[in-house]
Amino acid sequence: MLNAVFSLIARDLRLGMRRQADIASVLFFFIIVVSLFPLGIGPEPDQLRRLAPGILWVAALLATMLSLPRLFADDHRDGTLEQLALSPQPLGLIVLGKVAAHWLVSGLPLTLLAPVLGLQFDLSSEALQALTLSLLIGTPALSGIGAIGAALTLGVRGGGVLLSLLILPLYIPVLIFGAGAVEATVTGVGAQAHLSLLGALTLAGVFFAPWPTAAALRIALE
Amino acid sequence: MLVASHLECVRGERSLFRNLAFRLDEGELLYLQGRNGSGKTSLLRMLCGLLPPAAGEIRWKGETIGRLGEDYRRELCFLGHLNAIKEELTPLENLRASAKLADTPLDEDLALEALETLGLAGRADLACRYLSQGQKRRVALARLVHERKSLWLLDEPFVALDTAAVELVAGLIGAHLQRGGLAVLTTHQPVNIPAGTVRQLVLGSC
Amino acid sequence: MYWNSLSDFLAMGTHGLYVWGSFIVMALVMILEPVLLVRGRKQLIDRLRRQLRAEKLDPAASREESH
Amino acid sequence: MSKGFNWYHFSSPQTFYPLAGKMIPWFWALAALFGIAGLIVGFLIAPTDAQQGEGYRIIFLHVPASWMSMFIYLVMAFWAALGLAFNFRLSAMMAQALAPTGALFAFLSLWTGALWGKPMWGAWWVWDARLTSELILLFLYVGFIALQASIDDPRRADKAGAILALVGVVNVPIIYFSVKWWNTLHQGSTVNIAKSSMAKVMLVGMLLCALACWMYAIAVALMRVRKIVLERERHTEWVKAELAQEK
Repeated sequence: MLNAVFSLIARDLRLGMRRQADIASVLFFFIIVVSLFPLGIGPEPDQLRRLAPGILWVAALLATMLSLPRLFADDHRDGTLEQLALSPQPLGLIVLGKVAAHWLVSGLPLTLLAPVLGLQFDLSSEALQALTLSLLIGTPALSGIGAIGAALTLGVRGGGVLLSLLILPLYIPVLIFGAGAVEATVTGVGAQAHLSLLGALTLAGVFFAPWPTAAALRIALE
Repeated sequence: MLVASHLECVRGERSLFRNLAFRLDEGELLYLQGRNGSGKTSLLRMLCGLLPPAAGEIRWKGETIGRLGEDYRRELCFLGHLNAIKEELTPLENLRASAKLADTPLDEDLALEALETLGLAGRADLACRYLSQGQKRRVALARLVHERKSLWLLDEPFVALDTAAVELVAGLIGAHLQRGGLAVLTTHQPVNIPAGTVRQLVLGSC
Repeated sequence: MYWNSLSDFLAMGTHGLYVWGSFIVMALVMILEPVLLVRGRKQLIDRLRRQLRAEKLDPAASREESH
Repeated sequence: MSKGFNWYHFSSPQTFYPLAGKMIPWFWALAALFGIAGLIVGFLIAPTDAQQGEGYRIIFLHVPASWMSMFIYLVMAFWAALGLAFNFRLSAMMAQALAPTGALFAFLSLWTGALWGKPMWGAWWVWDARLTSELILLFLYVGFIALQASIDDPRRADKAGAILALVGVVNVPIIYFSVKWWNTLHQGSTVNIAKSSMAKVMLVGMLLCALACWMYAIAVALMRVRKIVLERERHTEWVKAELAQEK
């Protein structure tokens, strides 16, 4: 059962490697959005330092959402999604594999890139650590919850915009605890509470979200 | 043994067929005939559990396929209009990936052998994007060479194939039926399948 | 009766704008919604009737169109 | 089909349609009755509030609207779950009929909240936990309506909407908790203040207004669900008969 899911993740990663453009577009979107804010807000370091966690987290969230429609759309178009639904594995597990592959291709690169961009905002080293840790814990939840929206809007016209309309409200707790964790570290309050709640959200996003996603996929395949 | 009773399919507000029933035993082939839009594909999708019927039920070995769930899907091989292959992957990678997902053991040599029987020997390591429509269909059909699932649901398997390939696939289906497998087939070209009893089901009339 | 004159009532002790602002919008919404619904219902019935008539006159065409 | 227990007959659109038609006037009457009583108590009888002056009277509109926006979302999720579990088309239609009214109440709650916030806190919009959660609830409503509007096949729209409503209803407490955690300048929720500082008459006024909004919501939802039933069942004989003798 599990090696089938791992083979699915391997297949998706190989596909991801073959289509570099998809990964690159997510990363460049993240870089561009983050670099826009100083131009809008102004160059004063202390102001940027204060806004940095929120900006970086919102940009990461939007970048993840950018790559969500493709999560199931390609498989739906070429018929592999039908085969996935008809495989002997429970569909929820298959979705978990797709979500993991999506996180490896979008969430993880964003997390590794964030500290580099944090330097643009003159963040202290401990803030950068907190930022990376919170993104590492939080981005899987973004993929897991986002998969629900991707499945619901599969093959629906105006899917991309609709997806963000459905998913952004559900992303708010992750954003609050994620950005809050960085801010708590910077102000010395300590981010233990934020990170543990973020971890809880991620567990929910990764272990509970696949079941509504699977149900939505079954409906889309009808 | 596959039994369907009182099946009804509704598309939009129109019901394509109503009170459809049939019974299929080991080693038997069911031909689905009917003009376009008569619900052949919908019936196939119902049989594999993708499309829930508006009315009626489908039983596999006495149990409804809804309750069987994964156990039913373990014995099912479905081939739709779409080839279900990834354009960026090579035929070999496609074959092995779908085999792993379907829990059918398929190592490198068996996969290459399957591709060779389908006349794709030279193209095993070429991304499917560069293959012709007919060749892509063969990659999709290559699964059937080593497929040991007992129920085959094939939607227009012969489309975009030349006569040699059609005979080859017909042979594969015949072998499957000889092994006691069941098959439900929709096709427009008249093809003789070397198999035991062949049942006919014409849609669109009732 | 708490108020001793209409003008006091309308003034709402300097908060008149806010109280009546929220009251009017809420009243407006709770009147417009049903009114629009009734109008929508009439339009729907007319449309369905027209489709029905079209179906009687030319059954084949309308079946194709609604398919 | 299902085991045919008797209320399945009741929940078929054909029997429900005329029944709803008869009930609607009663709910309108109740809504008007409670509404007038509530407004009389709230605006005419209730004394002024020590700190907030006359502006506090907006809670007779704001709190019922907030309650209704939350309550309707729960009822919507309930009908959606029922529709998903038992495949009752009517309950899915009910969920679709409730969404716009719920969204309007969420908007009204925000509007009255802003107009109440200006004299009390000095700003049209305050990032108070309850107002922020109300804004997010409005987004959830708009998402539900947008999803159902963009899917053509009614059956898929129902099921997709049902899943979104259920996912949403699970997330509402999480969102509220996280917004409350995020917000430090939290002004205690008026209702529990109400029990301590609000005079009995104010509480009565608010409950009457809430009942009025509830009756109103039922009446409007029934009207809209009848419209949806007509639209969806247009090919059935009973709708054609209904259309023929409709005035």
